[in-house]
Amino acid sequence: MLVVEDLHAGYPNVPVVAGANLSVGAGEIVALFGHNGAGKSTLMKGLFGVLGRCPGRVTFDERPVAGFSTRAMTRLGMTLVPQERGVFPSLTVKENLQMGFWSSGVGRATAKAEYDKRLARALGYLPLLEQRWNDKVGNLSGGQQQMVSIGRALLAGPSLLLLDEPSTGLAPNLVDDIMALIGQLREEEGMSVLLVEQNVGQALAVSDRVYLMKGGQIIHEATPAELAESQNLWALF
Amino acid sequence: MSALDIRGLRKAFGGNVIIPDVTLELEQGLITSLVGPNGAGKTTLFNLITGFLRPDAGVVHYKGRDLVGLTPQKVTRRGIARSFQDLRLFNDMSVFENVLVGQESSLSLWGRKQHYENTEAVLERVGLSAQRDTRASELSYAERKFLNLARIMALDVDLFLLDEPASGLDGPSRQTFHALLRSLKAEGHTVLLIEHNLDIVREVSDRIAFLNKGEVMAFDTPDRIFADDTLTDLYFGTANRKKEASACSS
Amino acid sequence: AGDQVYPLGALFPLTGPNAVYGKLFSEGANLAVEHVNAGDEIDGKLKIVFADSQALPQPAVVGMNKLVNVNDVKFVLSAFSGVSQAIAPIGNRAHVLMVNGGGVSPELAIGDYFLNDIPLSDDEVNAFWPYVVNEMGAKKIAVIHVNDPFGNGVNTVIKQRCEELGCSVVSDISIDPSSTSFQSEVVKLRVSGADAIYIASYGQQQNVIAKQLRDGGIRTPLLSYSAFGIPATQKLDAAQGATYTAEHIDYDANDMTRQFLADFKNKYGEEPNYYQVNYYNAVRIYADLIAHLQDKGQAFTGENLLAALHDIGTFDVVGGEVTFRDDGTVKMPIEINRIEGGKSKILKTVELK
Amino acid sequence: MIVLLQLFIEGVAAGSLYALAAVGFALIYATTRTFHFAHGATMLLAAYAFYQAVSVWQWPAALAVFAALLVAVVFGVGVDRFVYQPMRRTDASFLTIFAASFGVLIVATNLVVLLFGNSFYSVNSTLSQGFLVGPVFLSRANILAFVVAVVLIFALQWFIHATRTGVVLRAMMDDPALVGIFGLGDRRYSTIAFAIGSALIVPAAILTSYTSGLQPSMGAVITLLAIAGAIVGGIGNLWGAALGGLLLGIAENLGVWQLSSSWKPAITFGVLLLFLMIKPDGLLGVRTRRS
Amino acid sequence: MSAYLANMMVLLGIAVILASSLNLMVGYAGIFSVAHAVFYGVGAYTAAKVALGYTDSFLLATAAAMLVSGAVSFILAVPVLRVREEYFVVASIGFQIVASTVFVSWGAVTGGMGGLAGIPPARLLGWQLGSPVDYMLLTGLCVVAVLAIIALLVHSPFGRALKAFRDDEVAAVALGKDPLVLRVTATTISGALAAVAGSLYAFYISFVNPESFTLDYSVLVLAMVIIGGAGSLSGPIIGAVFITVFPALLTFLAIPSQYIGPVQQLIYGIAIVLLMVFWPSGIASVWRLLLPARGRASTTRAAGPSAGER
Ligand SMILES: Nc1ncnc2c1ncn2[C@@H]1O[C@H](COP(=O)(O)OP(=O)(O)OP(=O)(O)O)[C@@H](O)[C@H]1O
Ligand SMILES: Nc1ncnc2c1ncn2[C@@H]1O[C@H](COP(=O)(O)OP(=O)(O)OP(=O)(O)O)[C@@H](O)[C@H]1O
Ligand SMILES: [Mg+2]
Ligand SMILES: [Mg+2]
Repeated sequence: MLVVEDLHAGYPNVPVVAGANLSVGAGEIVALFGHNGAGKSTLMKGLFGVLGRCPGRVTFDERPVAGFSTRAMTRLGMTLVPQERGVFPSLTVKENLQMGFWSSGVGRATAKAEYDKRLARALGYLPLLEQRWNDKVGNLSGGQQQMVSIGRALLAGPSLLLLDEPSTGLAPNLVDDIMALIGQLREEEGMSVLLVEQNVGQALAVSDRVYLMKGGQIIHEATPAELAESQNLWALF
Repeated sequence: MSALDIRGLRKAFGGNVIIPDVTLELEQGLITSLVGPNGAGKTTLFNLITGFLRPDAGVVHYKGRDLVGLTPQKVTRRGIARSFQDLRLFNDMSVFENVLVGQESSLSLWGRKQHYENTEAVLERVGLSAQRDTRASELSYAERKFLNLARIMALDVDLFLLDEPASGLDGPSRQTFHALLRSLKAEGHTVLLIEHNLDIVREVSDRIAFLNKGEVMAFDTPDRIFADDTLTDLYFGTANRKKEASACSS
Repeated sequence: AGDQVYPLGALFPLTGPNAVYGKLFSEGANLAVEHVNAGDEIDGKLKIVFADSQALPQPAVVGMNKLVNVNDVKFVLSAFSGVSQAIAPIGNRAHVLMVNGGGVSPELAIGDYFLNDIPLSDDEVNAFWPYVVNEMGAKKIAVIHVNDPFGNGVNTVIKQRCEELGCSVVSDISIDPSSTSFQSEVVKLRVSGADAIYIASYGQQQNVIAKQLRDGGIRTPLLSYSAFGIPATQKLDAAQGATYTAEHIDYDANDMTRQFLADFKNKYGEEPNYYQVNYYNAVRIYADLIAHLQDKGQAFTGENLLAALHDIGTFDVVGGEVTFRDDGTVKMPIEINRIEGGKSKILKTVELK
Repeated sequence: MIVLLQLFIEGVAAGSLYALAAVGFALIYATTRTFHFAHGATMLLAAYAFYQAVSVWQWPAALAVFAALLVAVVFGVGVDRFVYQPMRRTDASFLTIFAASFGVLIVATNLVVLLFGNSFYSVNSTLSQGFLVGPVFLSRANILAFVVAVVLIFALQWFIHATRTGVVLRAMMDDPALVGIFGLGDRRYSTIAFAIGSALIVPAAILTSYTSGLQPSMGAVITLLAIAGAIVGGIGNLWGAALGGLLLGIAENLGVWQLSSSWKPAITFGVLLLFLMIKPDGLLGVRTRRS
Repeated sequence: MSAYLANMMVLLGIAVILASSLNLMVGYAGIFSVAHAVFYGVGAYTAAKVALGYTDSFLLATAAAMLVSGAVSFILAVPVLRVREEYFVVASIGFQIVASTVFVSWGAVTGGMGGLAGIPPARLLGWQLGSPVDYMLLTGLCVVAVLAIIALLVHSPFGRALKAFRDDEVAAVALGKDPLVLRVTATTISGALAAVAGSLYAFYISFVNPESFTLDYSVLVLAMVIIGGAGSLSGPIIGAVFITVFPALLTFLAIPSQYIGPVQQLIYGIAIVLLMVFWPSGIASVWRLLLPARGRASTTRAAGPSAGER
């Protein structure tokens, strides 16, 4: 589904990711672990086109997409939940979610039905959003805003979801819910997920494969089971 | 002896009562964790204590004086320092300056040696000595979080209010963080900590205040709080009840 | 003629909204330099050093300092009241002769090294007012004037004159020299009930005022002074029928005048107006002063130029003879004009006592 | 009393045009964080284009209006594309963009001076004239200004709340970079914001060429009024900007009732200053920042 | 020619003082003021009044100018306390326009548009100034003094506190800093220093009127700070040189006289735009561009918040 080869990404004057390789198969949940500053967020942003044209190859559904804009990426079915600032504070909850739906470029004909379907599912997991439907997101608490950010991504109806530390600021029970949601989306929709988490335990429980990242490079690939056993790897990490 | 005594604090936003009535007494020299669901009013409570918001009713007693109505800068000068959920560093200043600036008197023309030395010491403690001349905006996320701590640790205060200081930190960084908290406690400081990560809460806190819908539902030692089924249902989630999450995260 | 060069400074608005005037002034001065350099009145050549005043005092002072300190001129052509008032102390201190042929504020009667070869507006108003009150029958006057030395000066003179002649100033509106929108002023003028409106502005602004007055439904006769004599105003629809004063020039006064008229038309393809005449004359006076110094074998200094001015007394110039009064002003006949069909028509010429 | 009423009417007319300018500026500023100091240059160029088309080339008025609109939109969008967008990509600060914008205003103003000279132009038409209704004098241009402003401002409000593009534009007001991350393409919307904002100043350009007439310095004047209106209204609030512009127009005209006209600018901006002291976040502005 | 150069240098020195003192507000305190010409003007008028009415002593006149101008900037500081950033830009524009009108309309004191003319040449501790070269030396002394004061300030705890406020006001407050005291002090000092330039100007040109102290000039001084690079000591100096010298250089272009003005301005405008697009952190940062790493300014946040990633 997603194949990233030799990707270099960074900021003006600050190279961060130096030649990363990874892949996410269809219907697969892949976790990306690493220390703070390892370059996980940068890698996500780089492959998604947020940082402009990055050197390297990115293929999505067998199509080379390196250098595509985020707009093109989103239309192809990828979406990102960024680590910080994922919402528009002066828009209402409703409008924030709508933005997600619009970005996917669903044709007018099926729009209404599709919207209702995605909305129902998102609200099913994040019932708070319905209670605060017409409130300005800026008046929500930190964790509530994070829910809006995730809800918005669900409305984009992606086939590949990039989640950058979705549990930040969320109460533990909600983190559980989010992890369960990820699993269910894969089951029902065949959605693929690339997940960055510091809550290693909970992330491991849902993921099929794991990459470890350090100093801007992917240093290891493993299954959750291998990882749980190998003390060496933990030490290294 | 109580370090901070909050009585009958109340706050509403446009008719929406967010905090109906909070009464809480912090014990001197202990680390108290403030936990609760998202939107429970934790950050709002911090804002009320530190003068960023004005309560509709209630008193905040600190060292025998009521803090209500004081400006934030006055609250800090009385000896309460806080950090923010969204960091708020001085991005165009160096790490050293970030820490130094809070200690100095703003109207003086010459820096004091004692402040410089203290700054060096604090940077050493949080492990940022090597980055002392880096601009704050160029730090990595974890470094930024530690700088955020360093900035208020350098102040001459007794009570620290920390809003999710460890969120997003990786395993080793959390260990550093724990150590820092313990050393603060060892020096006799009082800490009120907002935190969602249960491992951290369990490991560092002497007391836990459980806040829900703007009310303190429970205030007790960690053991007893974690044993309470109603609270766990409300907040901790099923996964945590079944297994020990801490096994994997370090 | 020898190759000694006698510089003279010209502090004109070369850029900005009043550059129109700068162009007029330069035409007169340039022609005079040509005539002097072609003739043998003086031993040597004249050369103009231009400096851009933008018609504003501040750039003018900078320009004046440069002319005096850097170009070392002893004679400067000035224009505009604010400019003239600002540079006069510098010229007086540095002993540099200054001649103004454009500004008409009554406060320009400064004297010493500062001369005007244009009648000041108190002369214009004095000559105009009997006509306004008696022949036009305007008893209630409204004045709209710029808030600068010229505008405030004219306003004061009008008030005095009105008192003497039994008319009253019913509305007196001062405006910012840079403003261009006069809707609220028009409202005030409309309700003032004036029989005539005197516009004391210059350049584009006077055109804007005239247009907005007419657009605002005000049909009251417009009055003004010599600034109205520029082509842009004469061609303006809203200015048709306006009455204004200016110095009167007898274009058949002497040989120099006839020669000037012919060469001017030849060179610029237009009839000259009094601004061009004034600056032509100023340069001719400069040449006369230099010739006088050369005759007497005196050094070329500002003091000697001023002494020569007093020695000579009366100068033969375009339009006849001029003599400067002690306060540096001149006496000239004033004409009253009306703009009709895009041209000015002389209604009357007034000789002042 | 009639003077006051008359002055009020003039104030409303002037204020209507300021309101349009202010709303345009506010839209651009809020969505793209561009302190578009050259907003007045758009009006300047549109006005001279209109004059050239209608008076020199003698085009029919409708065509000339279209020409003015085209010039305004092309200029606004062009400046965004070639000056502001490259700057925003490098994270330029408020001040840097301000300086660049100031440069653009200088360029546009002097271009006009080179092409048209410093002279005063105005378009002749009965539009600038008026008639008496009882004791009150009404000018056609004033009525038109008011009607056009009301229609356009309401249309914009509808657009921004009821359409998809509108919601995204409001999202831009919060965080343009995030709109990009969401996959909606922030550049497209910045172009749309500049196009709408620039088009909104065209009525002011056209009506001014009938009434006050044209001169090169008017760009700077309208920029100041637009900015002042937008800020008085409260950043990010388009209703506020409209109200702010209107208030400035009224204050400016009523202010000279008793005071000398040379105090006019001082009155306008003095009111503004007082206002900011009483309501530091603007008329309808709210602080959404949380601490 | 030397008189011409001296003339240039005096005007340049005045611009340097203005830009550097404004930088204290814009670059360090994050207060975007477009009213600096007011303080310059108040300084110039005060010095002129003192010189015309009491004494030609430069020191006394300048001291008076700084005192009065400091007091006036204290008045501006009242809105400073309440509004920030964009709002302050507009508040300061308002202040500038009101002040300009007062300069024009308070004829009894300022002489209105006619201004105050005939200011006597300055005297400094028995040294009677006369030629442009004398004034150049005096200006040089003043520039050195003002820059020394500013350098001392920005490296002091006071300067650090200002920068903290510029970067994040809420956090600075949480560290116990008082915005009121800091902002008022910065604004007052900045205004008082601008008055030094005003006093120099009044004595040198020997004439003051409202035209020198307009909004246009305030914008120009702000442009000097930004173009040079806000928040550094060298930035405003370089900006002042650029804005003062560049137009003078353009006069050497062979352009038909009626086009000189607009063409100069046009080139000047284009230069500003290009500079800002390609060197957004100001000319002062050009050295950094010459260093090995090809750097397209990521470190351009001279002051105020930026739009991109944080
Ligand atoms: N906007 C930026 N400009 C310059 N450098 C940056 C920027 N953002 C991040 N960096 C640097 O890039 C490096 C990698 O950052 P990144 O955010 O990708 O790490 P991460 O693995 O996501 O860490 P975390 O777990 O803390 O989110 C860090 O050293 C950081 O300092
Ligand atoms: N300025 C405001 N206006 C309206 N409602 C507000 C405002 N600030 C906070 N609230 C509401 O108050 C409630 C408590 O918010 P607060 O930020 O204190 O929560 P919190 O406990 O810190 O949650 P989290 O763990 O998610 O950060 C939320 O429901 C929020 O929507
Ligand atoms: Mg990250
Ligand atoms: Mg919170």
